[in-house]
Amino acid sequence: MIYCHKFRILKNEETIPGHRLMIVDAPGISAAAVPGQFLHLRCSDSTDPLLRRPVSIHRVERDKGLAHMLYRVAGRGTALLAGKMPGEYLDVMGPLGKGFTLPLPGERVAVVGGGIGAAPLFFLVEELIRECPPNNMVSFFLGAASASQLPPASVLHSPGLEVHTATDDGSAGYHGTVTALLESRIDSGPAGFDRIYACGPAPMLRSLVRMAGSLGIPGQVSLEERMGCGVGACLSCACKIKDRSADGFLYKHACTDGPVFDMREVYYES
Amino acid sequence: MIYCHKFRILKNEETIPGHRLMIVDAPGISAAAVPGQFLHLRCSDSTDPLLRRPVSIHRVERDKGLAHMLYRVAGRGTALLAGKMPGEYLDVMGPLGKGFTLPLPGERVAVVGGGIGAAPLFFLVEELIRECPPNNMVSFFLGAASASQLPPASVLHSPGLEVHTATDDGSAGYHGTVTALLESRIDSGPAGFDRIYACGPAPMLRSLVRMAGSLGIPGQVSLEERMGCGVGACLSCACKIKDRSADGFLYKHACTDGPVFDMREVYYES
Amino acid sequence: MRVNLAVNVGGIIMKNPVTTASGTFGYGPEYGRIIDLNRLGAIVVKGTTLSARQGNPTPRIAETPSGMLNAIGLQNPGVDKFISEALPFLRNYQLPVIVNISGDTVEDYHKLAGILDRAQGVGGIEVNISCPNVKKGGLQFGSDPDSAGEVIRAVRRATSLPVIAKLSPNVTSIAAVAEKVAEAGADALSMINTLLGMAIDIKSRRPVLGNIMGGLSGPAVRPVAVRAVWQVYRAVKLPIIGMGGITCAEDALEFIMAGATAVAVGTANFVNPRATIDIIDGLEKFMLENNIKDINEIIGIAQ
Amino acid sequence: MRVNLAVNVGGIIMKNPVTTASGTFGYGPEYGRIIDLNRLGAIVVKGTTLSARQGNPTPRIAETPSGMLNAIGLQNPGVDKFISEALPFLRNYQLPVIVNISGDTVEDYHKLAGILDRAQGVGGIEVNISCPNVKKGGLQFGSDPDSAGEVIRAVRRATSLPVIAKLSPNVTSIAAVAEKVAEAGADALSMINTLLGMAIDIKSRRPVLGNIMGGLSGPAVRPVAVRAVWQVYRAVKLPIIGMGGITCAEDALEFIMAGATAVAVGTANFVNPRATIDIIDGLEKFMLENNIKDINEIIGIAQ
Ligand SMILES: Cc1cc2nc3c(=O)[nH]c(=O)nc-3n(C[C@H](O)[C@H](O)[C@H](O)COP(=O)(O)OP(=O)(O)OC[C@H]3O[C@@H](n4cnc5c(N)ncnc54)[C@H](O)[C@@H]3O)c2cc1C
Ligand SMILES: Cc1cc2nc3c(=O)[nH]c(=O)nc-3n(C[C@H](O)[C@H](O)[C@H](O)COP(=O)(O)OP(=O)(O)OC[C@H]3O[C@@H](n4cnc5c(N)ncnc54)[C@H](O)[C@@H]3O)c2cc1C
Ligand SMILES: Cc1cc2nc3c(=O)[nH]c(=O)nc-3n(C[C@H](O)[C@H](O)[C@H](O)COP(=O)(O)O)c2cc1C
Ligand SMILES: Cc1cc2nc3c(=O)[nH]c(=O)nc-3n(C[C@H](O)[C@H](O)[C@H](O)COP(=O)(O)O)c2cc1C
Ligand code: FES
Ligand code: FES
Repeated sequence: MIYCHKFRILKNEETIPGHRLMIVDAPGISAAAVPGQFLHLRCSDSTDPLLRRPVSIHRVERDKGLAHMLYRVAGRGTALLAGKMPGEYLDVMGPLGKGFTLPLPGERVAVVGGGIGAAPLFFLVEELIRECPPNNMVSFFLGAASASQLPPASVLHSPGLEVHTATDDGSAGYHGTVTALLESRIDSGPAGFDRIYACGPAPMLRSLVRMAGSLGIPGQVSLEERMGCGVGACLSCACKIKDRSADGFLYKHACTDGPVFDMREVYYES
Repeated sequence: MIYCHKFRILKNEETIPGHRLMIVDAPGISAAAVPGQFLHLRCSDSTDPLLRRPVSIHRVERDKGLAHMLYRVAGRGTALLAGKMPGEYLDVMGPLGKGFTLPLPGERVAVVGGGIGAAPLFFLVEELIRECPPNNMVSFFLGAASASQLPPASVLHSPGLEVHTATDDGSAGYHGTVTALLESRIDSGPAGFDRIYACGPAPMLRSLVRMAGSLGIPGQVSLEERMGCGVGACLSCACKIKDRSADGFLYKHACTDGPVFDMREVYYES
Repeated sequence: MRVNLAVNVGGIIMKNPVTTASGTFGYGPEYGRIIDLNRLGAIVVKGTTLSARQGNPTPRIAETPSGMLNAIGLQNPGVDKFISEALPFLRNYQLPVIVNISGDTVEDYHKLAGILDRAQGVGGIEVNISCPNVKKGGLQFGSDPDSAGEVIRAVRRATSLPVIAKLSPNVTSIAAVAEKVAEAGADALSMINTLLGMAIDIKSRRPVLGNIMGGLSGPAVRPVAVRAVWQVYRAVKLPIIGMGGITCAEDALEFIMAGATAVAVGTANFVNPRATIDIIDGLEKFMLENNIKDINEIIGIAQ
Repeated sequence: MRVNLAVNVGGIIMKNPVTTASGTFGYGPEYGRIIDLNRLGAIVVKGTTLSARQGNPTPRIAETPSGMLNAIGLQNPGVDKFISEALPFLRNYQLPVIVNISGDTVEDYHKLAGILDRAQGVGGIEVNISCPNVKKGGLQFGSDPDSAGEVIRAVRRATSLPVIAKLSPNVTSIAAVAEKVAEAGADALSMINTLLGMAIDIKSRRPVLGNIMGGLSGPAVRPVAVRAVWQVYRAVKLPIIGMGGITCAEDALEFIMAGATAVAVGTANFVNPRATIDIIDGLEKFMLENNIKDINEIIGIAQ
């Protein structure tokens, strides 16, 4: 079931500078959604800007029928979103796409988010905590440019969860990229990870996929591409997926085949 | 001086059904404006709808530096205007166009407004009351479809002023058009009029111009045309004005040559 | 009052004049999860070629004022896979399936038409001689009236299915192309394909699209599309499927009054996945309100 | 840092690359009450013909998504009155005045150029072979490369002033037209004129514009215009004045990076009368922020 109509906005507030948390009253969506799926939002009734904007489901509160989105004000569309008031209605389409597949029982899991890429991982971590304890250890690695840009992970506190942070400027947690932080943890600790989930900027994902590949750790990444339809009809959100064809890849579509893909499938030019 | 920037909205309220009164804090405009001039409003920051919308200056409160507009919610642009809240800023350009020329001392004046065409005439009537008493008698004829659509003229009360109303359905005042009402007054009373000012739908103005012509009463009408620039640069707001050329008319421009034209100048196809 | 919305587009009987624009509606299942496909007058599927195509590098789309650029590059699994994998799903529905075809050579078009002629469940062939996003063929055929005629003649020879020629607005005279394809045996025309356009990212100082240029669609192009329908309606007697920026019933009526027998909804599907249904409902409402018994009464009425 | 914004458009020296699009800025005084005309790189005035023209019946404009249609029909007082009544005002300003001319025949263009050549205070002639809103001439010349060349040759013979050929996007190959007018002796090119379009009023069931068809301008057409500049920059070596939907410095930069030496602001003046000035300021700011010393460095940089 794909919902597509106007949902009431309950909250739309700045959380960390330049980022906002929006909560919509959408029982159907919150009941159906799985972590990694996204919503396709119409930011304006006008034809300019014309297209919808994809935003991940950040969290759900199933008991209250709420869906949360955490978004960065990046351009015109998200600026229009930022201007919406609680009580107004937002045209939401979703849930869309394929989400993350949960780990096997007992697997030690690393969840790695860079920048706003952390948004969908909160939902994943909550689901991991709910579905998998007490067998799975979950480590949530969060990276950002600086301390002020780190989304507060305190909402997630749970016995089975460890949260580690990294900042580019060293203003909080590890001084460096979140990938380097993960690597250092793997190197130093006796406990490696059996599975990695990640979302973040393309270069981060690329180095993470390489690292996981060389360590032989399986996992999934959520990719971003420009989207038109959000349902597989326009073929705009093409992602290169490994293939035995002459090209070495074929195009799959972030909106329906993804946005979550197996790390081993993602094709990167060398 | 043509102002063109964002002015603060102080009020934007429905007055009669489907019509709103907007007041902006615009001291420069209210000081400079003359009756019959208009403002050119940008209804949205988006490029859709793209063009400005011309709206007459309904009244000014010079002492408080305020400009009033009375507008009918006609389509997309005016609907967007209707959605603006007090405290928001509106991009206003003006005052634009040529206004009405005041009567000679002692002239008996008829001011005739049909529908939303009455909007600019309130400013005119107030100016007539202020500038011309006690020598000029002013009769304000207001026509509308029905009683609920008549803009309240009570704001104008003044010893030298008579207000007459007409409605198409007879729900208030004279049962018939405002032109027929004026005609009946001229026929019945001993006191004719020395000058007529009018604004309203094209067919009303046309019959009024014909009537005034046959009675030999001079006057002015305010015409409406689609506008691009509002300053005479695009030549879109062309109005046919009598001329000795072969065509019998030439095009003048509502935004700069008008919107107020001498009744005797307006060219109508026969 | 009961109103008739059914139209006949060159032998394709549509229960209402609303179909989908090729490449904006996939193969049916994509939007079939949101709307009831059976309500559509017809469905036009994504452009199909003889063999599979990967399509262009990303970014494949860019947003522009009231429009979008696309350079998908005809990604598709090839006609055989289309027939074996996509067509069976569509056979479950009671509506004409129109297959949009593209080729590098006249021979390709001929072959494609022959293959589709033999496939079960194809209601018509839309011949794309106007795609701006592929290196060979495509727009090249559509920009020259004679080559356009040649392609349509080749298709005509290969099939008895209704043949719709899809015209490009990127020409000096769309009416001249329409005349040639009419002579060549087209049963209907569809227009417009996208306008050739591009956008530049001033930060990277590079074109936004992976393919550099792309096709402009959406409300921005509507005035150009309405004009094309108006001009072609006067030039040839064939039924026209009008498209280009249609978002609502009012837009669809502009095309119909300009001379279109049917309309296709493209980019608007991305914005409002229920656009086609809203338009069908809106057309019916307009007819009831304006006492129009048969939609055919108002085709070309503005002429 | 001081940055250089000056450009040379076929012999016209502009202190910055921003001018006005013909027909959207009158003759100067209209916007001169709102902005300081001396800040402009140049001014291009309303289209001028040999004798006075009344122009088309109203409505002359219609709003469309992110754009507008116009069918003004070249209303103007004729070249003699232009010289005696409009030009003196412009002589007070320190900026090149470019006169946009239109004719019914090649001879008309020749005569107009000769008259303007002798007038004092004309900095260049922009030859409009692309107006969609007049019955004769206009677009007819612009749609055929050879006729376009013929018009430019006639103008070239009549004047030593810089000659700018204004090209239409309503052609199959704008580069082919550009090549011919370059051969014919044009010093520069300007593009694009409006796209041929129309709108229908579904209530009256009639075309909205008095003239039926009109020219589409505004942000909606920008992708088409950027593409035209990009293509022509590759085809000929002449400087280009780019226009079509420019509203802000970012838009202007798209054109410059695509290959335009200068840009003209049209429809945007109606929305923001200070658009030209905002763009000039914005270009300077961009250059300072990006350490670009000379605007000429980034002309065509996206190619
Ligand atoms: C599956 C998916 C999930 C996402 N989840 C989130 C999220 O949870 N929080 C969040 O802040 N952002 C998320 N994004 C990115 C978000 O979609 C963009 O930031 C947003 O579209 C920018 O729109 P704009 O109008 O503000 O920016 P503009 O730059 O003005 O947008 C111009 C065009 O580019 C597209 N675009 C721009 N940036 C991106 C991008 N990074 N990815 C895809 N399209 C883009 C826009 O959709 C629009 O069509 C997600 C993207 C995808 C594909
Ligand atoms: C000099 C002048 C003064 C005016 N004063 C007033 C006033 O005081 N109060 C008031 O309610 N209305 C006034 N109008 C009419 C007002 O401009 C239109 O109602 C308004 O532009 C409609 O815009 P829209 O987007 O709501 O309607 P739409 O129909 O969506 O507009 C579409 C386009 O048509 C134009 N248009 C539509 N109707 C008119 C019209 N009647 N005149 C000119 N252009 C039109 C719009 O500007 C726009 O470009 C005046 C018009 C003029 C020319
Ligand atoms: C993403 C996308 C893909 C398209 N693919 C095709 C195609 O494969 N074949 C074709 O003939 N037209 C294709 N088109 C053009 C549309 O069918 C249609 O002609 C055009 O988009 C104008 O209509 P619109 O403005 O309603 O979108 C495509 C358009 C878009 C936006
Ligand atoms: C109202 C109007 C009048 C125009 N008149 C002329 C003209 O007289 N001569 C000409 O060459 N172009 C004319 N044009 C075209 C513009 O100069 C310009 O090429 C076109 O509008 C695209 O630019 P824009 O999108 O910035 O408006 C006119 C455009 C408009 C909107
Ligand atoms: S967004 Fe249309 S296919 Fe993915
Ligand atoms: S609105 Fe442009 S000339 Fe009057």
